[in-house]
Amino acid sequence: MDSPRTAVSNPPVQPMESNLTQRDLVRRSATSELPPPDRQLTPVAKLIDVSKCIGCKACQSACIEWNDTFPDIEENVGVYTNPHDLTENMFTLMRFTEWVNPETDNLEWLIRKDGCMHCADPGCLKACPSPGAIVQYSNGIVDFIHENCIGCGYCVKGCPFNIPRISKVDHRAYKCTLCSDRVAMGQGPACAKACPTQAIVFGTKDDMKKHADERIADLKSRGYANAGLYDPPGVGGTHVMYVLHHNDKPHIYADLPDDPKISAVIEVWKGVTKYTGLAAMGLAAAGAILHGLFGKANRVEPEDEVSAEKLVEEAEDLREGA
Amino acid sequence: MPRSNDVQPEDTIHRGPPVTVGRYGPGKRLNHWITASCLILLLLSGLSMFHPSLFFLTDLFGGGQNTRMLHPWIGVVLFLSFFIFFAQLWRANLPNRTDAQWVSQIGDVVNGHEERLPEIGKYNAGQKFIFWGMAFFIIVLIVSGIIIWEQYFGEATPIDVRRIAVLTHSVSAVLIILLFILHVYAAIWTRGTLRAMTRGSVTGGWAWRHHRKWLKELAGRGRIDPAE
Amino acid sequence: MNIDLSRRSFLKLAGAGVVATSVGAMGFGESEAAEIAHVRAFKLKTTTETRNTCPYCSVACGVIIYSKGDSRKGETADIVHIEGDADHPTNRGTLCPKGAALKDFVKSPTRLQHPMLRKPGSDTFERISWDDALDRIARLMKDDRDANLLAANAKGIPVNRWTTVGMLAASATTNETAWATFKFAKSLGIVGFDNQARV
Amino acid sequence: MTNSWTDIKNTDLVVVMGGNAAEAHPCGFKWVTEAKAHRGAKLIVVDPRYTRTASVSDYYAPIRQGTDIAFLNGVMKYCIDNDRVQWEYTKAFTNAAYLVKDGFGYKDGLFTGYDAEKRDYDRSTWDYVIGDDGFVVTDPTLQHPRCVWNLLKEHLAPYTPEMVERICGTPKEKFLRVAEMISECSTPTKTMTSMYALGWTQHSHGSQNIRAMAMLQLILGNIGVRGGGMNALRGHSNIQGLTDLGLMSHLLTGYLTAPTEKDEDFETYMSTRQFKPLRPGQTSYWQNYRKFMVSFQKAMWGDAARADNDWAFNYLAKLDVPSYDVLRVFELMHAGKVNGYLCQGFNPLLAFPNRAKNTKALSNLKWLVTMDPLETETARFWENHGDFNPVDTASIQTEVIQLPTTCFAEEDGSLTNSGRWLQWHWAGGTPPGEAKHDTYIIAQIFLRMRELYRTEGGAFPDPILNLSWDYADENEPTAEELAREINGRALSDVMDPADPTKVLVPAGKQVVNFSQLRDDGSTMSGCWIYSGCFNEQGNNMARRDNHDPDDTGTYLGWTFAWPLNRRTLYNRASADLEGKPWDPSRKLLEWDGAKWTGYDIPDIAPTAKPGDVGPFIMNQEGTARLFTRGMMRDGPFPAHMEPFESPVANVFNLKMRGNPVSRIFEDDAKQLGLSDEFPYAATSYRLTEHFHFWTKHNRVNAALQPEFFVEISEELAQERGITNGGWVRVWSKRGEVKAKAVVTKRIRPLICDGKPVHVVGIPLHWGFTGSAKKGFGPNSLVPFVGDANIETPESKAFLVNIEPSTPPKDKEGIA
Repeated sequence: MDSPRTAVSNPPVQPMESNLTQRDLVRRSATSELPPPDRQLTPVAKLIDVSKCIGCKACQSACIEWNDTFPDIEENVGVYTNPHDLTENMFTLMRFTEWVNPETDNLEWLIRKDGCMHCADPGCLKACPSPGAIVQYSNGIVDFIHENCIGCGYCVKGCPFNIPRISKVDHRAYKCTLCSDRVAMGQGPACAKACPTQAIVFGTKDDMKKHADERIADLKSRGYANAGLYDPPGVGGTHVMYVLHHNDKPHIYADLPDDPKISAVIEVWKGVTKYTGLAAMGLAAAGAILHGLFGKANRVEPEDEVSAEKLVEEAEDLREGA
Repeated sequence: MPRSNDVQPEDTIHRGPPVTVGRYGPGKRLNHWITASCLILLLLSGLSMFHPSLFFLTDLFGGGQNTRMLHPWIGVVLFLSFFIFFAQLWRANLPNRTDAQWVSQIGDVVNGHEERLPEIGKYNAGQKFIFWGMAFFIIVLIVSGIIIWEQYFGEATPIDVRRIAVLTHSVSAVLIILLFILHVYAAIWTRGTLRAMTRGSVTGGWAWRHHRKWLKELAGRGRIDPAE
Repeated sequence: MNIDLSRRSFLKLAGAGVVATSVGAMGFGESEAAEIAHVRAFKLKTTTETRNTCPYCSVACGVIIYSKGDSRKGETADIVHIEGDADHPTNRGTLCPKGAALKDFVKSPTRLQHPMLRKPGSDTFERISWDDALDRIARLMKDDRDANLLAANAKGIPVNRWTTVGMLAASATTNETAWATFKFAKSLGIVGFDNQARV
Repeated sequence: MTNSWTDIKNTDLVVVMGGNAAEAHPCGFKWVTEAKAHRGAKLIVVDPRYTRTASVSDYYAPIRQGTDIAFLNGVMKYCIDNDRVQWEYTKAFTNAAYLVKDGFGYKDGLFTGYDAEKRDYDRSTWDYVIGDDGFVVTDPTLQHPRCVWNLLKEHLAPYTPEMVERICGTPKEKFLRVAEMISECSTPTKTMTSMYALGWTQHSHGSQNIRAMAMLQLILGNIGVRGGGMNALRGHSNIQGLTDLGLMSHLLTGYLTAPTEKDEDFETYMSTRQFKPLRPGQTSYWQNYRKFMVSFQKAMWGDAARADNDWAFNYLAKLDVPSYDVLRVFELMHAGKVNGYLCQGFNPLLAFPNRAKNTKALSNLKWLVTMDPLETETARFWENHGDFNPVDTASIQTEVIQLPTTCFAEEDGSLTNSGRWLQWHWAGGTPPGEAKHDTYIIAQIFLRMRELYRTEGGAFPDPILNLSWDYADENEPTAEELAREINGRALSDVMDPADPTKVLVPAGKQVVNFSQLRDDGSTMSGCWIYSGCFNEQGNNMARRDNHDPDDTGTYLGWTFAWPLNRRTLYNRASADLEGKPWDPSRKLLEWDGAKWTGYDIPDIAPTAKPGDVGPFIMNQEGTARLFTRGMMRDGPFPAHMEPFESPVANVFNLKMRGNPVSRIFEDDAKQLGLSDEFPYAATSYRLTEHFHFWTKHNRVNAALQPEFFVEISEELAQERGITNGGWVRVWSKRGEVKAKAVVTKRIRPLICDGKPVHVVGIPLHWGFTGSAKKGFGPNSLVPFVGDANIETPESKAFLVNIEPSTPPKDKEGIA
């Protein structure tokens, strides 16, 4: 009778095998031929029901504690959003928006938990030049393998949601891992377990979609005609989804993209540029070498030398004559 | 005879035989080679991050992290050394009427029929094109490069700007590499050119054949070292 | 402490849907597992669990303390993590932003380590031994009580009232501590005795 | 709480007023979201600010702080006028039908018997008409003009929607919408729960705020039922426990009251406490007072408490004033009449009103002892921190001893949550440095003092020398030993009253619960209401069976709830006069013809026939009180009273200021501000990222809410030229603070009595110790006056002024 809960059990303390290994990879950054995974894990998803969220920041707190990060103690700048942006030490962030509904003239305090959306079609992974720095598991988790990260920041540009952050200390990219270490042990992410109202729940993507349908029905019954599920197709759907009371205008939730896609600029860069670029450079080099080998070189003829000497003498004579 | 910007201080004819003509002093040559080696290092490190198939090149720099760290600094060095070079040579590379003529007869250039071409000053249109091309792309690369230099300017600009910068940077990199290939090739194809940047001088014949106007101007101005 | 309960329900993971990732673990040997170790090592492995409740508000959420070392075995127990207790009926494993960060409350840099004394007019605290501190307090209290206890009122009725020393009790201490504190304060006749419930 | 956190999922309507559950009690609030998700329950928030609770509410109505009584009286009037009353419940389970003495009345905002000199009422007329049989005279038809119901209707008459809007600033249509939604819960099959906290208690009329809602809940039939009740969320983890255990000036354990000078001896003391039933056949449970009191005295003084010495009654301090509450003690301290102070896990410098006065008071102490796991501002009150604590250190002659204690993670024991669950916890970590358990510290001070009294003698040593202290290691009693003492045991064989030859409890055995306590000295129990927590079955507080048959949310197998493991108080009221549940789908108890059965422990005798015994067994009436006789100093009905510092005058009596019977000391009266000088209505509150002054020591919470701020409306910001994120100075008649300004749409000006009222929100949590940025607490501004009945300071409604400012300066040399 209660809502689905992320934590049906406490974490194990007895040694257990990790269930997320290289054998479960479906994508690996800068790697063309990846052996197909020998099993397909059930796709998982984190569902964030913005209408149930009380903006308490338990998710941020749990995230910091589980991942042992050290966000800075900043200043108050007139908002509740703290830290003020995602950082390499803050993988998730409550973004607060005071929005007056033009239809009702009532204030609505929109509070959205920002963080990695774990796109089915991950822009960060596509942009990454370092083999194996970004991986995608067959359950949908997109994870950063920090040992392989070179800190170039391409993932930041590749991400349609501008999520990853580069550490100023170790120059590696950081973001929400969907607590891959917990999921590998059969646990849900720390934020989802902590969430007091279970506005954040974690399970199979199918279960989460079913749960979302119930929530949306409840919201519609409370007058939110446009309530809906945010699972943007532009990035092949995501493994972090939102239930929004105003799904017709996601942008009111602290600029959540209405229709996120991997930026066209990035597509061109990682597509056309790379291949035509390589081709052009290759052809030019090859052409030069061929022409060098078979074309006739432009040599200086002996008479050129003679002409030059003549010129010099004439010039000399001219001077003496003067 | 009209005075042109073609004559640099160290341009002097050395009485032969064989006649040689000083073209680049030690300063300029050092400068050129610093720029050249930076460009090669940037090319290697850049390409390693440009396409996965070339990632192995990062090993040359001691791994990806080092490559990522070194690349921008090499870029800064190149920028500085190239623009010292630029300051000295930009006048000599200002286009003039004969350049148009030269370009219109590019066929004769490629086939080596230089007798059909007008007399050329210190630089022909092709050399000028490379000079200005290099200058332009180096500026584009340094600006876009700084924008995407995570270590210091990571969040200095909006994400959209950074996205455009990363594309611009790679496109102009490709183009400057093409330019670079052309430059190297021309220098090799036109025999007797390389010594200008090694020994600093060319043979009189080379000057007569390729840059007769420049040679005549030197002679006319008596830029000939005195007899012993 | 009913840890079994969570062990049993661990198998119910299917319900949470993460079963797919939790069952059918591939049999990697230790060395190989290390070599392909991909996700972060699970940090609660081989820690000691202790059931506790959150000390903040009076929802009293169940928490589990994870420590290296087991104090019940006389070992030093170093707390490495604190997380909600999924078996607890009220919070079901959830915690608020305060509860979720309990570890850093326990390990706060401003946790007090030693008894300290500030002498009148001084601008600093200085270390003092427990014995000296406790003897000093007992002496100060006895002297004041002897001097100021109102044993009987004007009508000669015993009132055993001590108003020149007051005490505030902590409403985050246990009932058992509170009972000991109550006996102590009321037997001395301290009437200026209250706890946070008043404010 | 009358109910439990998990029971909230059974409700149809949640009214959060005088609290902010989502922010202060997020995990308890989970059960509100469950009720919404699975019962389609609605959530109403009435608050001066649009809080995080409001952000998930179905309906939000603004209200001016301190005017809740007017609002609630208005709702009660609405329900009565529109016949939205649970009549059967009201007639059977409340004192609506009782007749009240002639002479009682209400006029110009005052009840009969007011004495302006004494600031007190003569309450003799505030009582029932008692018949010759010694019982109250009633009129079950509710026709009699002097019956409570008709007096109530008369009392509520002025509270029209227009009057509510005028006083509270709540737009009429918003008030009516709320009243309408609430009134729907008058049907037996719809129930509402009230979740409140310090938003109601921290007023000079706090007790009456709560009474008003309790009365509303009674006429809607929502007390004692699943998903109903009056639910005080409570602040600290064991604030319930310390109150139950009587760690207060005017209490003993289990709500036995401290003797006063009037109680010259034990019998006199008992004579005013063993209440006889006021209606035939009622339980009036306090008739057992003597059993609990004697057992308590035995727990305290063992063999030294004997029948022939009045059970050592004279060992107890007798009060000459209603209580030596914290305000009175700090007033005495300020006047130099207190020499020493022990401060256990408490930070009064930031918690008590009028910080300047607190600093002066503490500086007058000869010595101060603090026991705390953390640094506190109180322990360092003498330390100069520039603007953050501008004191002249050298001139402060107080000796301060700071003792490091363990925290929850390093000790065993039980805490009582707001649902009255006594939950045991276990130590999971090794204490840092030399930190010691509080019990060790208390034991050590006690033993050392006892030794001094043994060797030196001294003033009335008997209560100290004879205090029972028999623990395996008297230097550090264990939690189990103390818990067993609280539960109580037989000191000599306890016989079965039914069969005097049968031993019920052999000497030395734990009593099963308080039903086995005796008044002959054969039993002892530290706290009778806790009896049953640790009996011969073992430590019931450590029980962890989390099964919940039929999802009722009662969890009888989980730990122990007082009294007698009962989860919902007054649960007999969940069934009608025949003993059938009002709402079969929400059954709690049922009369099966012979006894009460169901999901909870019945709170009347299991065999007490439904028609005979009323549900409210602690009351002499057996019913709940809509009219409280003389039991509350400020009136038997809740009447609108303005805060002592209010932007508008009391519309019922323009001259009346605050609560007419609240105690206020002379100097503090002089320090009250007026609205011409201090035009803005300030209120104080907690934020969800922090817990009081503890979590500012925690790097994580400090990062989530780093710096002290005040919240104001865009309109006020405009009016005073304040920019969002800029520095402001906020000052009252008593002091000033500097803070960042958070300019928000969540606070809007209210129109009260025709003029705009701007609200200034001032969170607590910041001080000059810890990881967070240094800041101030609202208590620098709060007036030093409390509630008329229990002296809780008026921290929720006071007047301030505000202006743009510059950053505060720390001590020289500190960045």
